[in-house]
Amino acid sequence: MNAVQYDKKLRLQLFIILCCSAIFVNIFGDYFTRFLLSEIIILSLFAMSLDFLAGRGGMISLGHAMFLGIGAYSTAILFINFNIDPFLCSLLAVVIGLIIGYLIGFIIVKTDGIFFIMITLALGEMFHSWAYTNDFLGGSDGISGILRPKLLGMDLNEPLFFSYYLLILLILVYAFLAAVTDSPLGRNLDAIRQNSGRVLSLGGSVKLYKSASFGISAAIASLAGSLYAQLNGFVSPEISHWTVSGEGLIMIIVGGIGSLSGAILGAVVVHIIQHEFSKLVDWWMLLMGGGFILVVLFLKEGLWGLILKFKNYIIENK
Amino acid sequence: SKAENLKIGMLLPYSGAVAIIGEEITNALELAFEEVNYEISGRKLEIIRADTEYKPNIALKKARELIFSKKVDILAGTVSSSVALAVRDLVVSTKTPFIVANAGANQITRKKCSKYIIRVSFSNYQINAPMGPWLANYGIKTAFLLSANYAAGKEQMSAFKSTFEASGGKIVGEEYTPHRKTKDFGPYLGRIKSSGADAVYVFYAGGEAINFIKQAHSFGLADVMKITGAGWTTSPLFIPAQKKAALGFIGILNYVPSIETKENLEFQRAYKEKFGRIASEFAVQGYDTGKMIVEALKSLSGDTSNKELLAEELSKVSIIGPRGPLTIDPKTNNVIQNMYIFEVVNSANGPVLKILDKIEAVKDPGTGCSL
Amino acid sequence: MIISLQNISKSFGANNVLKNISIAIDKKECVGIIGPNGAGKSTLFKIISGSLFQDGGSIIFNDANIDKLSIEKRSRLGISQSFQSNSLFNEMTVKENIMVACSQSFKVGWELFKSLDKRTNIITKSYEIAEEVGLTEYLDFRSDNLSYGLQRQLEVGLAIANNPSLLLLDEPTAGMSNEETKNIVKMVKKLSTYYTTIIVEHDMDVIYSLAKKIYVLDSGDLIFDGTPNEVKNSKLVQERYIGIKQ
Amino acid sequence: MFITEILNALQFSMTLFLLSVGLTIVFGLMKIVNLAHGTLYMLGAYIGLSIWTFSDSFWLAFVFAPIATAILGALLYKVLFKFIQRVDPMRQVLLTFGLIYIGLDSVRLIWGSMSHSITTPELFSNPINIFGETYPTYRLFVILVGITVLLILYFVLEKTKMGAMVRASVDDHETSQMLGINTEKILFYTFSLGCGLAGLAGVTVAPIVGVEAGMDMEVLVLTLIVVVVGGPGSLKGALIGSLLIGFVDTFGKVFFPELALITIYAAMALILIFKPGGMYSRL
Amino acid sequence: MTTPVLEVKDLNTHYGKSHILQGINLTINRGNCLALLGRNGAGKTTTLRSIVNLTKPSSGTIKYFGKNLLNQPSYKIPSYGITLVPENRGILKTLTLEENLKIVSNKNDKDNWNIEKVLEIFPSLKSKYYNNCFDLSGGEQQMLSLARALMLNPKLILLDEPSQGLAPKIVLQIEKVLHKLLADNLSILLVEQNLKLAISLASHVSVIGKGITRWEGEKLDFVKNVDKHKEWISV
Ligand SMILES: Nc1ncnc2c1ncn2[C@@H]1O[C@H](COP(=O)(O)OP(=O)(O)OP(=O)(O)O)[C@@H](O)[C@H]1O
Ligand SMILES: Nc1ncnc2c1ncn2[C@@H]1O[C@H](COP(=O)(O)OP(=O)(O)OP(=O)(O)O)[C@@H](O)[C@H]1O
Ligand SMILES: [Mg+2]
Ligand SMILES: [Mg+2]
Repeated sequence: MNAVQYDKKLRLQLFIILCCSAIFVNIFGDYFTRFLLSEIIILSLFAMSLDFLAGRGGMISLGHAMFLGIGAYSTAILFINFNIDPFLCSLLAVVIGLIIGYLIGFIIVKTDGIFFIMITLALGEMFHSWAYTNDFLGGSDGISGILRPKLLGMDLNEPLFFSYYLLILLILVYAFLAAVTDSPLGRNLDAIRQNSGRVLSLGGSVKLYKSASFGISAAIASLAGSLYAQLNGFVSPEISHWTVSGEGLIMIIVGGIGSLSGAILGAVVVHIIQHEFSKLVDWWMLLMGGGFILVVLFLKEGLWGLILKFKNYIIENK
Repeated sequence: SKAENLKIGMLLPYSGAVAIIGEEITNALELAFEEVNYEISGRKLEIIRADTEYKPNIALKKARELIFSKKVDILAGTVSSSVALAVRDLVVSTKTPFIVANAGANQITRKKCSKYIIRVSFSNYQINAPMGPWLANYGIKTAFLLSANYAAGKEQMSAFKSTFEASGGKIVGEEYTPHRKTKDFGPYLGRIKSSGADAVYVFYAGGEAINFIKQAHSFGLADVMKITGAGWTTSPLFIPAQKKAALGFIGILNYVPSIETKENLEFQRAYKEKFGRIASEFAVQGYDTGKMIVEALKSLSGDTSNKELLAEELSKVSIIGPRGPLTIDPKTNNVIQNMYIFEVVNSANGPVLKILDKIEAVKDPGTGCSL
Repeated sequence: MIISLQNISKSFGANNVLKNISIAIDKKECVGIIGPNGAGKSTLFKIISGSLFQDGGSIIFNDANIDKLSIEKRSRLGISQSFQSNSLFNEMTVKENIMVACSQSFKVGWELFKSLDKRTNIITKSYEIAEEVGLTEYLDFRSDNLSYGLQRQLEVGLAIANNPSLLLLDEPTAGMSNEETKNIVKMVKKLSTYYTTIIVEHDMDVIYSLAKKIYVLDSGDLIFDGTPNEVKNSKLVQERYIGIKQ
Repeated sequence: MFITEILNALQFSMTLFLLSVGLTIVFGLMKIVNLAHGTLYMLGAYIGLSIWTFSDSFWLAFVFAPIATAILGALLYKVLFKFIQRVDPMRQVLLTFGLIYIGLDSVRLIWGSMSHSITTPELFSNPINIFGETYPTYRLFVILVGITVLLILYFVLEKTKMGAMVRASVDDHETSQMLGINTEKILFYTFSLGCGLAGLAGVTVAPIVGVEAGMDMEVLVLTLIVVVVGGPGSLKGALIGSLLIGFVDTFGKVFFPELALITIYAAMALILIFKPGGMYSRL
Repeated sequence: MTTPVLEVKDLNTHYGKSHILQGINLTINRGNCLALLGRNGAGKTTTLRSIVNLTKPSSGTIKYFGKNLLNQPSYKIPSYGITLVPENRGILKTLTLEENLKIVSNKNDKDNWNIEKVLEIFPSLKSKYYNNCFDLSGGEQQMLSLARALMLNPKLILLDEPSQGLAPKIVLQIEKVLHKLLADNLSILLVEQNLKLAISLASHVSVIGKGITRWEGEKLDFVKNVDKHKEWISV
């Protein structure tokens, strides 16, 4: 699987544009737009975690929604059953995601390609089934009554504040992932994706690098899950269904795998289009499907590729 | 000045595998609105459809949009219980009257009840509980329970189990199959057959209902025991596909198409004329939802400015619908309605549901609810 | 003595590829291994580097038994190899290829934050290596756009980027034009003053000018060893490997 | 009861085999990640349904539905898959995901959202008595279809040059062309065959499991599991994988019904942890 | 004068935007071997690939017995009697050695090459006959690749570095086989870094540098003035 070439500057530029438009929407939007914005930011976090995993490490996870679920359920349980402060819940969710992700990663990273896809799918589905039938986790009905944190005297149950809070988290995660992407670990992941045998023979611990990045990615997904639970006030097993992972993958492919900002753009575009199409007609899936096919046929590197082309065009005509 | 439209937000699955139920409910609701030409006291009735995709998180988003952006006056719908529970806190905190048109989770009108939530469909307990004593009386001494492994399935089974055991029956085994993932009941049918029970009591819907009935037939299950259960298993939506395999099934439900009241005959005629098929129990729930909305709005002369009043008015409505007289239980806001016990029998037009018994004015006990 | 192979044997099914091979190599020696195709030379390399495990015998590296060590552990001890068929990072430029390789020997491969492009020590080292293998002009070419010969040069470059104490070169000059072959020979000559090198080659001129000692393998047997001159004059080697021109 | 369960497991295995063999050819041999395989299965069932409704003959449906899906596959190949042959698998995933979406809605638009079923053909309408247990004859027929397909494919792929030529075309299309193989044509026919097999599976099991929108996704996952467990591209792998998953699932449901949801996933995860390339990988 | 087997004029090829071949000219006559020499990256492989249209040339003419080859689909080219033995050897690794040979469709004439005959000249392939090909040693791969090409009974073989990675003894053997083929009136376009081998086989030499034909002529001329070509090949 090819990741797009990195163009650090463009990546940052795009990210800044996206953040600015988010602030704009937040200021001028109504209650629902703010909610939608929050949801999109959370999805962007999830998409970035997948993008890092697939784009850098070449690990395509079709069970990554499991970590959304882990984050969301641990937040719910810590809050409802143990009465822990919501902000702390999110932090703990990240730690739990990191640890579980690393451990799982350690076992499964020796598989590759489709086998990796399938083993993640299997784990994800097992988690989903477990949540679906487990009474402690609320079974198919899930758990409700989850509240958002109060930070620095601000009640994040107010949508305006919550979306700013999410935006700050998005910036932090972006900065973190961008740094990791360019770091030796990031480059080694690139190298592993292209030729893992050679990295081994150069003395790189392929297994360690891969499971570490799986853990990192899981932690971010888990954060997204925790935030999603707080956004909605409830969590249900659907959050960890494999189709959610599938939609995440769609977002990053549409955006352009491996470009981070592209993943966010993909999340924004896919989510908004899906939302709008589904209001328009009952057969919106048909439209979406057609859209995906067009992207594959005409946008080789997704929207990111399009932007790259646009940039080159501008440079050439200068 | 021109009066604003009365907006009814429909929170239903319109895409994917369960879209048929969303369709049925909406169709019939439109029928009810057509009877008043979409107009109440000079205000137009407007239906805004929102596709939940059968997913709680999507539904919650759509509900937010309906409430905050579309500013609907009343929210109606939800097929799935988890969807209803997901939007529960939202409608209560925004004081939006919410008419539950299908979702049957008991808690909606028990622990999680609210004066803004009015259920015109049923509670899972309400449907299945009367079947316990009835079957015991019918001569069934032992039963095997089978349903899909999710909250609704388990609630229905436990409702039946509690009353059946209280009437002296015995459950000899129970099995919960992966929800919406079971295509082949072969592995279960073998066990059920060899359990020696007098009857199997099942609840399935959709493709699972069709497959279960057909496969039970092909394995000759009816030769050794009675096949009984919650009536959706042989809903008019599925009978055309189940065909003869459904014959002999004894079920219980809040509605069967063969009820011979003038309300029902008229309703079935109108539905068939417009949509070309027999209306299912889902359609009836949609129709009654529409009727209740119309009645409540009429008595308020179309004034929806006070949501609390609107919710109160909705819970006071009592109508005679296709399934018989309906009133809302003031203790729980759950509907009080008749239950019909039927058997699938053959007729010139293929299998039909023949009513064996009618149990009147069934309520949900509503434990734990305080409005 | 840096490495000693003791009674190494290996078979794939019924095919005995290596039969009781024992070789000991001194520090900073340059050793050649030759032999007909399929003799087991690459297999021997794979066993030394750890990508295959022997069926019998043991390997002593720097006085320690490394039989059980994985490929990456051996690499970290200083055993580095270039492969017979190119094994590069295809989507990366020449420079990035070498930098990733260097990041291992600098032991920063797992570091999370500071960008690799900002580590001057690694960059300097990469330029040195590029120069050694004659790829300075091609630093910004994607490695899959290089011609085969240039890719061979990079292949060797990756092997030496790992800062090895034992360098295994599997046919480093195959497919290279005379000019590039000369460069590689020059380079290996220089390298072998500070590394121990084992070379497998079919180009006898290369072997003769580099190796102090040559081992000859044939169908898994060590049939001969000696200095280049002894090899040149050996009837056996002539017959089994070099062939006689009519 | 035991015999019934074994027959059930065998029947389920053969259904899985019918489904996965088409996918394993397309995926293992052609390296196309065709997630729309389940959609073709669903279309096979729906087209079968229509033929059966109009002609009242199951056998017409049984013959023509696979042909129709094969033709559909051929069209898809010409307009879409041809262009994504050698691209990055993720883009193939996206494209085929698009097809899944389109398939789902098209089916709803054409056939409505009701669940349907095909009545078992007259010939097999009565159960048969095997060692004192009644067993539906149609299920025996499904087993028979599976075995027949297995034998035919075994002959075509392993005993003739065809199989090797397909693998060669995928392995290195340039070299294959230099050996005079028209790789484009070979891949075209292979793909159509794979799609036809999906359709065959759909129409064959329709009398048992019914016809409804959404049936594609359920089998897709199952099929992928079989292919991966068996090892992509291998006929033997598809067979062993189907038997394994079929038996594990059936007996899992009998002995550990509470775990029914996860038995096959757990089985797959375990197999992949110990055999990261599946049981009989070609690769 | 007889028509040449292959005549290439002013061949130009691009990889994306980079102009790799900028004017290649070559002629091969029946039963002759033309050695194509040049440095790494000069464009030799690209020339061979352009002739069989694996890389699409952007302009120029390619005539095979006077017949235009430009824009012919690659898979048809072997049926005209041309085949390419690529530098990476093109072993089909998921196939067994037997399958690698058997997928070549050949007419089973007595005089033609068939499996028995190729195994005779490459006996070391016999012991690997039923093996999968990914673990063949380098030399074995090269022999298989050549054997497979012969099975097509070509009139013209394009050989990309056939001696690469082969033991000297095998190289001698291959040299012998190629000489015999030449004697049987087969024509060869040979790209080779092993100058000795190239000169032993070739009757003509063509030197390319940076994608342009720099010199073309008889072998003897080339050998006499080797120093003249220093800029484009090293000796
Ligand atoms: N993984 C394997 N499985 C089975 N046989 C193998 C494997 N690897 C190598 N062989 C066989 O072992 C023998 C030795 O192979 P090896 O690659 O070591 O030869 P070599 O001496 O390097 O030859 P060359 O000079 O041609 O590269 C060959 O016959 C080869 O087919
Ligand atoms: N796919 C490609 N994309 C871009 N450039 C390429 C590609 N393949 C080859 N090149 C470039 O084309 C030029 C000629 O390559 P070619 O492989 O024809 O050289 P060659 O003469 O065969 O060299 P060698 O002797 O090393 O095999 C080289 O500079 C190479 O970098
Ligand atoms: Mg070798
Ligand atoms: Mg070349």
